[in-house]
Amino acid sequence: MSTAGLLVAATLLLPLAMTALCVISAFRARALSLLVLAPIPALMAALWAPEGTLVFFPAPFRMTLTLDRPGALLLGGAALLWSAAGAFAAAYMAGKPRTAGFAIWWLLTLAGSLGTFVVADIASFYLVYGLVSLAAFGLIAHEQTARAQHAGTVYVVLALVGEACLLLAFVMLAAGSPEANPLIRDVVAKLPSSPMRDGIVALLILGFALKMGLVPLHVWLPLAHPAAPMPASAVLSGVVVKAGVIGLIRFLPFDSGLPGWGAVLMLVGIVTAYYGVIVGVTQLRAKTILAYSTVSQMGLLAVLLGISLGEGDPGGVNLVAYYGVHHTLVKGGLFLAVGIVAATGGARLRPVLLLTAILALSLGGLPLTSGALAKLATKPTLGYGALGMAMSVAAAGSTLLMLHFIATVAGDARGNAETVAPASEVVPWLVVALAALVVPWSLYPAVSGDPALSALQPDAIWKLVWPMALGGVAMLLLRRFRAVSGSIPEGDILVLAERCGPAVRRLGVGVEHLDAGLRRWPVAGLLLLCIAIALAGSLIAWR
Amino acid sequence: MSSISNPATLFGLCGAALVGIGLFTVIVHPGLLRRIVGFNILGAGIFLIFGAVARRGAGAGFEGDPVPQAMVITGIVVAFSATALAVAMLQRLFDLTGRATLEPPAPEGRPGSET
Amino acid sequence: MSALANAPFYVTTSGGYLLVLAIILPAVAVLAMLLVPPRHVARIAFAVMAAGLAVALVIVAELVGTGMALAYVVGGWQPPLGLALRADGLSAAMLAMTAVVICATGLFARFHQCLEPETQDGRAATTFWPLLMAIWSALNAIFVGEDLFTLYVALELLTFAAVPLVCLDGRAETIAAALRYLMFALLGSLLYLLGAALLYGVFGALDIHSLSRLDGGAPAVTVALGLMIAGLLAKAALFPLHLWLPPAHAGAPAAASAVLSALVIKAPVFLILRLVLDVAPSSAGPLAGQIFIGQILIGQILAVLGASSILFCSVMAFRQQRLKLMIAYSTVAQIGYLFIVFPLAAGTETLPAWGTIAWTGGALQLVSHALAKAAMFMAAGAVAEAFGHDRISDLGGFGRILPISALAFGLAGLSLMGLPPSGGFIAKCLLLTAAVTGGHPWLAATILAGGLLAGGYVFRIVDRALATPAVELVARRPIPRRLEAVALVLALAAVGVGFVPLQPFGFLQLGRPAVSAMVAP
Amino acid sequence: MNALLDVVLVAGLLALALHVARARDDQGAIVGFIAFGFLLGLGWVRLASIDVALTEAAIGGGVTGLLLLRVEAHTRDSSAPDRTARPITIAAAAVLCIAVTAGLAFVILNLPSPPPTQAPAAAAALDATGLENPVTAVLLAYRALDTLLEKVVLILALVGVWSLAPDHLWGGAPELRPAVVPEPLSYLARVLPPFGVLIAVYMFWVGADAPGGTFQAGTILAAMWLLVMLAGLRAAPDTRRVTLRLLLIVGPAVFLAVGFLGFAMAGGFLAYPAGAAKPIILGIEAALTLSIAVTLGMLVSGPSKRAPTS
Repeated sequence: MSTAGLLVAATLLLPLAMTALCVISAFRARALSLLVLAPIPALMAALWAPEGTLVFFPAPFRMTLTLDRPGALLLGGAALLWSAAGAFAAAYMAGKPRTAGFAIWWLLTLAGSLGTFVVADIASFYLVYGLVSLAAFGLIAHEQTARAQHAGTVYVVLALVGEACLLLAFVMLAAGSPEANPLIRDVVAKLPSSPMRDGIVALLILGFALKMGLVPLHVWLPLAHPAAPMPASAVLSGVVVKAGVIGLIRFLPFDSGLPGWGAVLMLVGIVTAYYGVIVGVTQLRAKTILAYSTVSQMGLLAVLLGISLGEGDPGGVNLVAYYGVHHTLVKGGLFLAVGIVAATGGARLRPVLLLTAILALSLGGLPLTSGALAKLATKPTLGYGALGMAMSVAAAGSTLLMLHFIATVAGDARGNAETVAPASEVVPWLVVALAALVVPWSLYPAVSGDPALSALQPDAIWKLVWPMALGGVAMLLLRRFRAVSGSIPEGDILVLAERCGPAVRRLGVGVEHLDAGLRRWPVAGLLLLCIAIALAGSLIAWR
Repeated sequence: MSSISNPATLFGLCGAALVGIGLFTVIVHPGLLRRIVGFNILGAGIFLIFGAVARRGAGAGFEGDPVPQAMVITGIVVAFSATALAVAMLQRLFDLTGRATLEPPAPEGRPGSET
Repeated sequence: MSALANAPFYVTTSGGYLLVLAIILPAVAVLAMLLVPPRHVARIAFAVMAAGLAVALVIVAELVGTGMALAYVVGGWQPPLGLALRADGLSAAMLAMTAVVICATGLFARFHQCLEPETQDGRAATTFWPLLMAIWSALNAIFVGEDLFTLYVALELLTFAAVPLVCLDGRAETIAAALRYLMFALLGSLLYLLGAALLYGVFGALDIHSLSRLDGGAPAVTVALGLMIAGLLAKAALFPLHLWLPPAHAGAPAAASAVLSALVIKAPVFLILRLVLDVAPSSAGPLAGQIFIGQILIGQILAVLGASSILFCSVMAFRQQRLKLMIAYSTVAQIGYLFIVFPLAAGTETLPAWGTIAWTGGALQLVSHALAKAAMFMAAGAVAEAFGHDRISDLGGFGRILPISALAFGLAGLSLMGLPPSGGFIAKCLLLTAAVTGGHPWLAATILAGGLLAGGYVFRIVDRALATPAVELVARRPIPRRLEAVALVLALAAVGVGFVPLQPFGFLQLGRPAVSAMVAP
Repeated sequence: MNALLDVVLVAGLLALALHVARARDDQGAIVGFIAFGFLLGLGWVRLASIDVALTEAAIGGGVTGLLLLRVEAHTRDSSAPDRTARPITIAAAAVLCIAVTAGLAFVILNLPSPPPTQAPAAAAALDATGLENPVTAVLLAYRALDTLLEKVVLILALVGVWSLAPDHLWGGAPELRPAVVPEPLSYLARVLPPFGVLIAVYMFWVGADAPGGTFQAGTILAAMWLLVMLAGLRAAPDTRRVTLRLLLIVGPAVFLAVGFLGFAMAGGFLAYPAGAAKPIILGIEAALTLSIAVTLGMLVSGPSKRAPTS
């Protein structure tokens, strides 16, 4: 195995090995401080492993890893955030109870999350996807408050539903393949000609949209992301949702294209992009606002994916990955910022808030930031017609939402005591923030095909500024309507779904009654005779 | 179609009827002791069917096929073991609860109740 | 009869005597245990467990080595007059699984008994061992027996060993549960015996090989099979015949529950499999190119029952307030998967049932459920022992006091939910693939819904394990690590089964006719 | 004439079975069942199965009846209301049971002709065993494994019954003697046993060649022992007594030992060396008879009622 191969393999193996080492109590006690190291091989692999590296694990592990362009992009961004958030967690969680358990769930989620970017075969994808989905429960429910419990429950239910959809889709995909565990790209190549194509694609979109948080499957996200401890929120909202993105990138047939399904994805994406903003501005808690912002941003990614799928443009996924990296770093940085701001007061507050604001507005496309680059890079794809306009307005919405976020954070920090956040928290945050601002510049030429300086042209800047101005105006208007704030509960339509609770409970009670009836001796005896007669009778009838 | 006057067929049919009566007793009767007796009637019916089969298989100088006859003997022993075990459990249950039924005294149909 | 039919089918093979040992060794232990003083009983058990495990492993090795089924003609009397024993791939897998679970249970029971030295030589502790050995003997006899009447005696042996285990603690509720179990099982075995009587009346033979070759044209065969399968269903506690299982399995001591849920109910399922595949009227058989309609009809009825079992009892498991009752209902639900195999594994002209992926999936489900369920009951036993109760709502935070048990429960739950990497995942994946490719959308939906519901009830417990209760949970007594470790080892084994290849598994086809051409490499 | 007898027998059996199903009190039902057992014995004579007839009369009517009567007397003052099933249940059960009976009758009337049988094969193999009674040959030679397992079943049932004793009485003796021993019982218990033992030995001895055999003999011995214990002439032994345990397992143990010796001497498990089959089988039967007698006696006696001595 080459060095590159080893690096790719270590991406998955190091966090798993660290989890296993937690059996030793001495290691367990220090696990928290070592979290920062776990994603290092992934980072190195993303930086140095050549594209197309393939790694085969020996039997009986039936696992194949690969590194392609979008995978490497997302892997790099994710690894960076995981590492920085790990360092942040070491400081943030220190002294709190149950850190060992937190570290174990963290490592498992990390392994699964990074794994989704590199595995190449179907069974392993399901494995790592299941790992990231279920281990995240441990992070969400970690604080054990009533909110966290509720969020965890909702999350698990939906995650399991998503898993079931994907399992069925994967089985249908693999059913036509001679191999029991084929490579993803092989089965996806045959997908357009599969007789079960539409069913498979529908299930895939359903399963992955659940993870991304596309409307109306987003309900868990505004509950779950804020419920976790600060660093965990950062990775959940920054990285874990990308498991859905990489899933769609890997499993949809971008080479041949599916116009109908592309349109569906695009439509869902537009609705999600606006929906996230509209509900987000009514929210009162900073972390919840960020979560709704994630919903909105994932809608944007879905639009990009939909266009690529509709046009059969495999290059489009690189753009998606690029936008994903930008969102990973910025959103991670913002969640950490909430933690930093909460721990900062007095004179230090101002620079902290300034950096937070820059990061936040980056999501709206603030010139010179990664958001600007991401928006510019996607402009040609979105076009300049109605769709492009719609997305520009969505960017205005993002600006509005982020202004709302800044206002909320600043308001929360007003009463802070004169304190300084510890350096061990500030440094990781600065690293993420810096990376969020710098890394996209280095990737821009490769992804967009334009030199980086083209982003500084006046017309490019104008394309970015007018939506932001629009967002600013909207913010002013919003301030007038105070009734709006807090009018929609977290998880919005989930509240409607939970109205069905009593009905479900009644069904459960009904099942219990039926069970009690069936388990009475004479009833069971009669049923036994019925079954015997039915078995004998069915055969006689056939004769 | 065998003649009914043939003892094998006649006792076979008797066995069939005994199976029905035994099943009825076992299923319908709430008293555990009566159910145990019902099991024995059911078993007797089954053994009679074995006996009818054995009688039909007479040949080679034997008045019946010895294999099913031996099976009946084994079966009777097993059935007796079952009866003995059930009776002992019934007695213990009675000693502990004063009941000789599995149904609780409360009205039936309560969820979670051991009916 | 043709010349071929006159050549004996059963020929004692070189390793055939191992089959006799597998049945007889535990029976010898039962007799020896009656004679020795109580304090030596467990020693005999451990000696026999070591020997029995070795025998099971040697049988598997022999089968793999020769690639042929093991057979033994007892006393040299050829069937149908005499009796034969035979182990093909599936039987050998069952033997090995049984040996592993029995040995683990033995260790668990011993560690558990050591917790209370004053009752170690008492009634319950001493009686446990002969019952365990008798269960082992009966299971082995069922897995290798070839004569339907021998199988009847073995089934009864199994019942008479299992029933006293249920009420070993001597409480009134468990005696009531055991009595209900005994009576329903008796009803089942009498129906089975009735069917056997009719089959003998038609064929004059009861060995499976003779029956499989004879023309199943007579209506008597269908009536007989209906009675036998229904009787076995009662013993397997498939919905809606599960009245006895939840109280019996939940009331038994932990070690006993593990054996009952993991192994005892698998025996009737195994026999149904043999009846449907080997005895059910295949009239002209595969050679004439006919699909076995009789099997298909039986298969569909069984699948409907299995699917209802999965859905209904999963919901019931979710609704339970007691941990052990929840696990017991989960057993009924998981048994359902073994019955939806029948339509999925329907063979065709070129591919016999045992060459299908559904067959492999069913066998894997059987094995992985046995391991996972035993682990779960043991973990629940450790929990009940530590806190003195198993009310789920009052177990908040038990994971911090019993981390190994919680881990074992979680890993075993992984297998029940069908999540990777675990045996349950491979099994359900294969079954799902078979359902999708075979055009059974409802069964596919059932498998998925069953997985979801299992996820629900497993997560309910995992959530409790991780919870921080308002009142700190306090263990009544410390639980030794080794007790919990047994559960963990079984749970890890259930996960380890997940590493078998994702394809029809050649070993399970050994000793089945017409497989030489289609054994997957 | 014989046909008429058969019809009367069958009618009697069905009437008694219906009586058992419908009787108001358990005692009446059990008395009916005992009568049923003896009638059934006659039925087996008419089916030319004297071996089974003897077993049925001894077990079905005799020992089972005793067992049931004892438990009925014990649980008679059961205060639980005797709830009867709902009419709908009764109707459904009646319909289904009639359907099962009809199905069985259909099958029985349509059994193949000529009937398949193992009689010729059993007869042909009889010489190798040296026995005359083919049923004994089936039980102890052709299908010896079934019989062996059945003995384990019997012992296991006893283990199960014993396990029902309360913890502090475990290992003690069961109690059969009623509070007041009726004089006739006491008298019978003094007079009958010698004859019983004689009959048992005879039955065991002829079993190899004529109807009768180990199980029938064992049952009669058990009945005599029970009679003695019921009359209070001898107390039941402690269940943990080593002599008792030895007697319990000697039969199956000898059976197993012969089975294993078969590996060495006759080329297989449970195979008998040519020529020596009959004496070996007789030896097994002797040991089994003892064990069966003790097992049956203890099964009827039930779990311990007294604390173990010493």
